[in-house]
Amino acid sequence: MTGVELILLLPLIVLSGAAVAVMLAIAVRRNYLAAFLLTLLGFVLTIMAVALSPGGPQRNVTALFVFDDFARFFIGLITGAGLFVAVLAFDYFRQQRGQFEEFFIMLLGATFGCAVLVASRHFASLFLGLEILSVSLYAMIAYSRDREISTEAGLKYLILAGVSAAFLVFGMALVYAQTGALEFSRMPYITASPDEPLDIIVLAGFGMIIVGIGFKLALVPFHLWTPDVYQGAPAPVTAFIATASKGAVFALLLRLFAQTDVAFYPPLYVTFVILAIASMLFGSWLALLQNNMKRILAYSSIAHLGFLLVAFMGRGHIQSTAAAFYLTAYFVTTLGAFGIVSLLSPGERDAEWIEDYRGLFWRRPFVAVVFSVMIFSLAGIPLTGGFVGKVLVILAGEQAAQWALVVVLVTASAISLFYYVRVVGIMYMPAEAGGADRPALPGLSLQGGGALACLTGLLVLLGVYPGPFLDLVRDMVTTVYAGVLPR
Amino acid sequence: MMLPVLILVPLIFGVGAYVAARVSVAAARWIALLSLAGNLGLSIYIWIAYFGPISLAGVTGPWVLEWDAPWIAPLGVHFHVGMDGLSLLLVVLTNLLGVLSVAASWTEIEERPGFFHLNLLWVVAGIVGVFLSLDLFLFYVFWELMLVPMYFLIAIWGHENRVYAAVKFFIFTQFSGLFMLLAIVGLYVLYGSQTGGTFEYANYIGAPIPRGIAMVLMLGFFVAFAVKLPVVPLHSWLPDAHTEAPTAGSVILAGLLLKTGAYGLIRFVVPLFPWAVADFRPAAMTLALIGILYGALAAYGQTDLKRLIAYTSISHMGLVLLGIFAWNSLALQGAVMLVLCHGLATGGLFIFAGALQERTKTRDIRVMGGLWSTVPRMSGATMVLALASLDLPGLGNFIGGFLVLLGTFRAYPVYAAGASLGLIVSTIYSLRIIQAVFHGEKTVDWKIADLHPREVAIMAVIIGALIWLGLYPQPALDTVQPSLNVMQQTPARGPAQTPVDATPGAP
Amino acid sequence: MLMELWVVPALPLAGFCVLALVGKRLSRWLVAGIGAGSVGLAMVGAIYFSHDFMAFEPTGHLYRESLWTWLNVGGFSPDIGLYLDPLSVVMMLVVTIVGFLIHVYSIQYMAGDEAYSRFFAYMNLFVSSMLILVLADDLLILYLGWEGVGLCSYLLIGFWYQSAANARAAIKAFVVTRVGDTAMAIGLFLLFTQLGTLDIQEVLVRAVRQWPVGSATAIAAAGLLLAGAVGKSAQLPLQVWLPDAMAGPTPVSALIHAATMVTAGVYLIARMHDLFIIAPPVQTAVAVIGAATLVLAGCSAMTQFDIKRVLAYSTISQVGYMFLALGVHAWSAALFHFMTHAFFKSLLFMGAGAVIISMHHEQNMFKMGGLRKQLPFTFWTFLIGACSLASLPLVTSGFYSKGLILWSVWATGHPVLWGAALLGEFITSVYTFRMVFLTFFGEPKGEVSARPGPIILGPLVILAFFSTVAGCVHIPRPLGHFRLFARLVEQALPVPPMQPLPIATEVVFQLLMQGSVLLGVAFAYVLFLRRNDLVAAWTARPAGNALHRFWFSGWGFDWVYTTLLAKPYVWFAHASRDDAFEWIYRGIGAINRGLHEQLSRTQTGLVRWYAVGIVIGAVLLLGLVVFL
Amino acid sequence: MATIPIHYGLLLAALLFVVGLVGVLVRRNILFILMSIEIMLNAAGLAFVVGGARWGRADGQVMVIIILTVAAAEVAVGLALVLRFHGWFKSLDADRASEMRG
Repeated sequence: MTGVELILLLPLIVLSGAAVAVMLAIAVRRNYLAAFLLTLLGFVLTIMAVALSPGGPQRNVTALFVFDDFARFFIGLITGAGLFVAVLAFDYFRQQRGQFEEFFIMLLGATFGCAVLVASRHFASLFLGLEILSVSLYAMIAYSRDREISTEAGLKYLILAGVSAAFLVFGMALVYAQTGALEFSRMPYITASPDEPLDIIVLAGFGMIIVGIGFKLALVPFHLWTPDVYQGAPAPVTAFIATASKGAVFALLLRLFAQTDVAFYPPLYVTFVILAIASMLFGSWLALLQNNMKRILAYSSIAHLGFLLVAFMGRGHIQSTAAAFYLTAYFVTTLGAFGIVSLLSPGERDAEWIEDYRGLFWRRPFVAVVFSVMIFSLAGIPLTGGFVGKVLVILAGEQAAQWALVVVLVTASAISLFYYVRVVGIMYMPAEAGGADRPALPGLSLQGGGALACLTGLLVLLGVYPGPFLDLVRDMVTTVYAGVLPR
Repeated sequence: MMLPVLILVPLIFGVGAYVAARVSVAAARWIALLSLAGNLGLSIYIWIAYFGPISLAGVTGPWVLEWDAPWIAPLGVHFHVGMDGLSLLLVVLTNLLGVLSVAASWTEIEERPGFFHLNLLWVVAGIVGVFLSLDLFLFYVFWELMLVPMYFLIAIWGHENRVYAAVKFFIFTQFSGLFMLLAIVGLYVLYGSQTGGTFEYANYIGAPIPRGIAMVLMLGFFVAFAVKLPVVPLHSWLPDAHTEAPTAGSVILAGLLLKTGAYGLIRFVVPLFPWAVADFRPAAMTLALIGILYGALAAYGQTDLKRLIAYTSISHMGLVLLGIFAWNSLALQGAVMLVLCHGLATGGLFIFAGALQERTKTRDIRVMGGLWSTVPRMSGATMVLALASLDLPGLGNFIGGFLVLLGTFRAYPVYAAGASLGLIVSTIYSLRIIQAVFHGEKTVDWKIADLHPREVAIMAVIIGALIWLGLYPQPALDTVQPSLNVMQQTPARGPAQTPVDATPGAP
Repeated sequence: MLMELWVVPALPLAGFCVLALVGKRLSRWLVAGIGAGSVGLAMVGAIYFSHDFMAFEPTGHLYRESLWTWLNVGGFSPDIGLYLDPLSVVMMLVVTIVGFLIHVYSIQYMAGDEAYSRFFAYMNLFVSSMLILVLADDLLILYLGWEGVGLCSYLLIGFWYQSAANARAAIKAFVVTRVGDTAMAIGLFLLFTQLGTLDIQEVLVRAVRQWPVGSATAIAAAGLLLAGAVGKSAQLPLQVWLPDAMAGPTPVSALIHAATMVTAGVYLIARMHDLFIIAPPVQTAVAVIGAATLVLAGCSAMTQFDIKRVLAYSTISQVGYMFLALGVHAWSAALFHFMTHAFFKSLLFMGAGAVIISMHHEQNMFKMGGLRKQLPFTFWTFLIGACSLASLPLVTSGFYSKGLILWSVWATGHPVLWGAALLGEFITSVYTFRMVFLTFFGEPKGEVSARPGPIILGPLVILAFFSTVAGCVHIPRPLGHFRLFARLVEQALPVPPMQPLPIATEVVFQLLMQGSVLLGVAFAYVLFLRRNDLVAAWTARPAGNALHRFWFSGWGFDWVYTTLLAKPYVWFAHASRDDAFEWIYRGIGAINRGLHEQLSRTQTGLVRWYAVGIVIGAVLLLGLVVFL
Repeated sequence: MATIPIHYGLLLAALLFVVGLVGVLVRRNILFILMSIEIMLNAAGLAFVVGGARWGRADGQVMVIIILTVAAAEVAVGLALVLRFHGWFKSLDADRASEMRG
């Protein structure tokens, strides 16, 4: 291993090192604040490592990893998400009784798994990263010991993730058995020409890989776990699942199908189209009259992943840029939304029912405005990042001549408007007289408010002046195509 | 630099009003009023300076004022605003109605006045932005942006069924707007590379778009504008929204928001897709006819005063649609005049309805009647407004309606003759307003106050403007004419275009 | 000198503005002064300008005055301008003189009304609009005045708005005339589209140049204008609004619904005569409509109880005469009758008004009677008006004007129409003297509460004078052949194409007409003064009763319109109250809600079911991948 | 070894996978569900072995070891969760856990 490779690996090293450091610190002395601060430090150092690492296209480290700009971008994004989740979790668990220092180890571990996923160029590292992420998540989801639903959610996720991992790994095995390739880059030219049909076992293998990935991304019909897990998990963990976990898997999907041509063989292509359409529509319909905020956000995340798939439906700079930008906006938005749910949660339960938010604007204007901005971004209203993201996705879809998909996208957006507007509306209603029996929602801490303000600022910046960031995204993300011969 | 100021002033002072309301409610109202009045002054100054006898404008192009700055460079989006006669008049109207609606809600809005004025001013800003945008992307941004504060205006300060109405309004307009977004992006994707990869509106005029694609893209735009206008099967949101909105909301909705639809059709749909418009014309004109008659019919059947007025808007906007699709200078000028005057007259009617509701706490005309002697000033003012809406000569609406019909008749006599029935049905519903509220026997012995001086001033401004536009509309017509000329010439520029204006003229 | 003609319509308009804005704060005398004074000044102006016009004889017998360009768009540039020729001189004079007298009359007649200033405001606005109508240089301005008078008619019919019936009558008047107005508007579109202008003189010149006689376009254009005229002048089939319009105060009926506004249609046709000449079928239609209307309305007039409704039907009938005259190209005869009719009909209305206020606002003639003694002044003036209406020979103006019409009809070769007109003469004198006998003769049935004061009687006397002598401006050949009026009018209107018939024939026809008139008077005398039982017996029979009811209800037009148009419209309107299109969107909403509920059911919460979901998805996906 | 066609091996692996899958679906006891998942993972391992044998490379076998390791980690966490589950529900019936739905 050369020095350059070591530097390239630095983000992973720092992340895992931080996990170990937190563990050791806890072993020495239990201190919630210290564990939190160490975690923060770990995340910040990781981000610095990402920023400082040389980057560029095709920075392979061993057969397993590649630290090109694409990976750097997504590691940075995911680490950022981890950082915000840490801040949220710090406030969230402070409200509860018990010892929560170990949570941060899990968080760092899960983030590490995500980073591995994003940087992997090999089935082995893919699987490892995925499992590191999953195992950490099992524990994180079930972390609120005194809540029944937390355990229930953890167990559901455990079983279903296990099944899906089995699908994934079996699919890999099929592909391997037929092609002998475990590295993505060795798979592009499985057939001599695109007209020639692909070997059926390879196709089946990729099909099963899609099942595994589809589960993680909560695409319809692999989405059934989403609302239950979102609801049962502690709010910061939900935020992490919705963002970092999905983002990492999506990045992996992008890389896998950027390096291989497989996705554009008609059968798989059609599959993706169907998955996208089903996810967009079903997600929106499921959320329509839902009263639980976390479940609404769960269903809406299903729809949003469907939107993302629209951008995925072409292979070009516009598509990958659109996807990355959309994902970024979605990260910021989702973190903000779950952040509010998390920060407003009193110790004994989560602030998850929309009735909790009735009249919020008149009591807590700042929080309500932040939440409104987040919801508007989810709904794709201008001057938020979500809007620019949606425009880019439509652009990408139309560029790929996916007219049916964009029309479905628009329709699903319209359906989803109903529940977004409902949530916003509730916040601006006058608080009802009988609302006194609900426990008061806790106030914001400095760091919590700061995090929210920061996210809002980011979101508005992405919406109002997205140009520079767009350039950055395009330059970084398109490195994923480096080394792939155009076909 | 004046154009961004026109947009920024309400935005900034909206926040100002919100902050000020924490200290003093009156301060918030005055800030809102004065900022909009300032804006109005600025726009009138522009009018006089650039369209008056001694014009500051150079001879180049239709845009007397322009401001351009790159915005989202990677996509070629510019913050490009420009003003010609058409947008100028609409901006003047916007600011005028803005001032009037602030004044009209002076005593109506007691709750949360700060946030109210914030929303009100932001709607105005959004609408001004819509009228000024020359970049399709920017246009869409403003288009969507004005909906959000409007949603709040309805949902927070509306009447009984406000949440339903607000959500309906929001979904209808957003959904249709998304189709426009598809069309805008479609234009960009398909023809952007040939025009330098921008969203610049002017660049797409005369683009060689094949017929089929042009029709699809045109329909994308049309749907968005048709919902706003509204065209009949898509009008369902309007009665609810108008009825439930607070007075200022209704005024802005009827007076301005609907006009953005008309503006969009004039500015974008026809110049961008002349061919497709020609193909679509029979359908659009039929829809217009249905709208004129159905709106009037449904208006007559209402018992809720604001709902009644709302349906009259549908009828009038059908006439506007007819005029736009007839696309000759007479009909277009008529449509613009109608847009202006309908904004004033219907805005005035909603102010009246709001004032009445504030006093009687009801909008049900079945319990009204015989109010003339109780509120003579209100009655007289409403009478004039009702007469305006039945196209009485001497008031501005007549000029608009007459020109639309005249222009349409030149090219499509059958449609014009059908639309002329609108003159009869509009009489029926307009007189019903008067009869039900002011005439007849008193069903309930209302003891209510007549218009206050503030309200009298509002009505005086509206009526004065209507009479002015009715008797000497030439300044307005002259202001619009150059931009209409430009738009009517544009089809000739494109290589694959055929002229749209197939006016037979005299045989 | 002829200039600043605009002052004439502007004066009443100024009066309106003052009264409308500050009228409530002014004293009653000031209101009356402004209201009547502004019209009086307009009258002075009108007389002055007319004198000038006749004295200076401007070139081409016309004077134009352009104030400003109303609008100028795409070749459409109507001027706001005034046009004075003998035709409009006559109209202007009649409007201002009669208008002024009625205003004076109203000072006392309306004295007790709380909305005194509103009344005068509306009346002033009316006079102004009417003057704009008759002085208009351009069809668009004419349309402005046209709609303006319609508006004032609406406002004044519904003046006593507290009664829902009055308000309904007002709406009916407005809507029915608007139907005609709409046709007229379409006519204007057609004219402009084909001829490229709406300037009246230019339209006529170009029409004659462009269109051959009988061309379809000309017929269409003239027909559409005719529809407008029919609506405004309450001719068949749009006459239904006028009887109900009597809900307004009596001076209003006198001014608007007798003397001036209802003759706007006559004016329009006369003004556009060149257009009608090149559309012979329309011209015939005008005559036929006139003849039919005069007979039908006359029959209805014979059956009414309400004195004002008798006069209303009579107005319809008399305007029918004018239409008949127009239809046979007897332009000056129509205009002549318009003038005399304005005098005697407003006299009759004002007399009836005097009776009505004397009788506690009683309008039913059967509850009056014997008023000859109690209200002598009123009686005599009313009688003069009635004689003129019935055109009793020699001393009444109606004799001359209607005689001219009948003679013109015959002389232009329309014997059938002439027969109808003659029948109309008979009917006219029957209902006129029925009214006189029932009201002023016989036994007194009610008591007289108040006697009309001098301000009411003054205008009556003046109008009685005019009703008597106005006929002298045109005296037929057998009696001296004095053609002052016709000579004046023929400067603007063509001479009717009369056959040169010997004077003896004219004498014979005059006698025939007089015979029918006198027969009618006798008939009325017998039936309504001597043998009341005959009428009662006749109407008691089924056939008689049916006919009576049929005539009484105005030949069932109201019933037809109500059943075929008004009721379905109202029904549809009420059906549309909850917008039918709403159901589409409710349906869409319900579909989405249903989908939400069905899909929510798949979220069972059972982990094994979720695994089944994954498996099903996987199977479908693999099936797709493998078999596609 | 090479005499056994590769498809037989894959078929066997697939059968094993389906057995595990059916186990997940039909068993209600959480322990058995976890075991069935192990079977599915091992089926994948078998397929890797078959593939490795076909291409004569070691990376297939390496994958098996990774799978085994990961499965062990997963089971460790899984069993801890099962304990907690039992603590709440006093049962190992997976169907008891249906607090959240809709």
